[in-house]
Amino acid sequence: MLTAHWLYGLSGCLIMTFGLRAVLLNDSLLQRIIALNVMGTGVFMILITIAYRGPDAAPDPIPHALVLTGIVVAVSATALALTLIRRLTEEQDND
Amino acid sequence: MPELLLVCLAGLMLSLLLGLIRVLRGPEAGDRMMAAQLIGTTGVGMLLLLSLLLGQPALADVALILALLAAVAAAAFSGQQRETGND
Amino acid sequence: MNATNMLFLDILLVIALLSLAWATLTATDARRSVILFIAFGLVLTLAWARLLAPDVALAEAAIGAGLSGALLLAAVQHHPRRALSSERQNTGKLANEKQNDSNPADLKSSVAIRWTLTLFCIALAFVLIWALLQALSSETSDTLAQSVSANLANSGVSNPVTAVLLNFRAYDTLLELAVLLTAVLGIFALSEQRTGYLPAGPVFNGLVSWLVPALILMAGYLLWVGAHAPGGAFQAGATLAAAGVILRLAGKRNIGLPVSKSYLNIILVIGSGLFLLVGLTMLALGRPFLDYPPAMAGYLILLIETAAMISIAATLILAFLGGRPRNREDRSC
Amino acid sequence: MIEVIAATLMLSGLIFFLCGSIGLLRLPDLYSRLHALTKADNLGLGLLLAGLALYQRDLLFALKLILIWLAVLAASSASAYLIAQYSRRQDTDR
Repeated sequence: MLTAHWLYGLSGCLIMTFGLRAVLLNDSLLQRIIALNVMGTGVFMILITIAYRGPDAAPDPIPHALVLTGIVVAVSATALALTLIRRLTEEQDND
Repeated sequence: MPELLLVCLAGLMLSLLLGLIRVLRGPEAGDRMMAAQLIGTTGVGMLLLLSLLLGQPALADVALILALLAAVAAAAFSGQQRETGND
Repeated sequence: MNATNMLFLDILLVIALLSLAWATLTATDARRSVILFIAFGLVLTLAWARLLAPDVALAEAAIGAGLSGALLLAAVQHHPRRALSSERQNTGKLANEKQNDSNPADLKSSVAIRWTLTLFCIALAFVLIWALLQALSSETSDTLAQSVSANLANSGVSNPVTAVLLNFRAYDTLLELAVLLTAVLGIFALSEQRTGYLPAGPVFNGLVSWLVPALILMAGYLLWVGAHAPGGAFQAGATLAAAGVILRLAGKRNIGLPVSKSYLNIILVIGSGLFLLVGLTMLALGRPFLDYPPAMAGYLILLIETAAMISIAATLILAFLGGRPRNREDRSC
Repeated sequence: MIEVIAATLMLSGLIFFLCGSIGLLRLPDLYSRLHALTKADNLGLGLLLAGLALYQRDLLFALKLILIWLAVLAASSASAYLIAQYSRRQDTDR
């Protein structure tokens, strides 16, 4: 196991759990969405760490492809969630 | 002499961390945004150094994208939306 | 370069990432969270570069640092009263504000629930770390990675990540394009587009006049280079979308999307549609679904990627608009 | 000889970078910080990239470096302007 594995793997786990806690406990919907994005980033970091195989070896391309699709799906899901929030506040303002 | 590149990388990392302090401290939103711009520029330099150190020419493309898109966030930050729904 | 020399970089990057993540998640104000998240994305790009994932770094630079930041900032701007209230109180007067323990938000949910959930998250962190250590310490056989490199010559491209995305795991990518389409349909169903921006001043207009062509060129370059080096439809689509977002922010009416509704629909569907069509053609030719003949694979992948880039860019621009674009006819009334 | 020039350029670029970040931390208000930032990162990055181009001595790479520098130059001055404009608007609103 490489030092980079320790460092980035552990921080990926930490970022993911920080994010989960904020998703569960934050009051602002917008900040929950940001927290969800941070949480996703933690997962990406774990995947990229698993793909890494030292400075001289080529990394595993499959987790990279997974993370790539994950980033694009995350941004479109974020956009959908933001539109939901906007609709929600519009409805509340109308009441 | 890759030591030179490593020294520069360390210096840029230090500069990034100093910018990070301003991002974390603020106090105004403009200060944070400005420091984020500094992190972006420093990141461009670090990506180019890493591209030579790690033998990954593609990282120069990443630096170019970062350089081009640095202004998008600033523009979104300062953009004023129209008051009415009339586009 | 040997790994020990990079240790200082790893440690400092991890410190920067963890502190930015923590600050993003604990910020009392939504706009502050968003700006911290943008900075987080920038540092993250460096981490991906250092972990030899240039494909991911490209996508993170285009999306994490550019697009999703713009998306979230626009969302904060939309509620100026709520979002700015706490920032205003703090600016200037309190130079080094501290986290306020008696935050009214904290008092709302009961202390017991907060502690239970926090403990649950800590427990989850330990499980996650344990699982990661198991995964990394076991002697990995890497059969998947080996079969990727063994079959790379037949995939039509020489960049392994593109080969995985568009050939070996093409199913996933097809379904991902379908997910993007679903997200756009959801946005369309919920709302009309947000109000536009005020026309840009001369400085910003000057920026737009060179940045937009540069981004379009860059998108074309990334699409082309994706066959043999990091790049591809996702990065190119995100770059192209950034051009549209910039035009939108400059208050331009025409942001590169077609005015006609039917053309817009075609552009949105062309990525997944062409992908599906190629897959079905393979079925008709007696091959398994989405299994290209090696001689033609390179051309087919380029074709699919071009269509996918167009759809992805349109999707992301519409995501930034935040709803169905208003037609010119509607505007008169 | 060229290596010495490259090293000098890169290290002086580094000094500009560090000056910029220290200015960002130490200067008293937003507008003066903005001044420190833009001067430093334009010039700092320019010198660093000039040094890198000499160090690598690869024409295509050098061309890309010039492109990157021009992009950063134009984008960072525009974004500095935009941030200043935003802050002014906030100040007058207050």
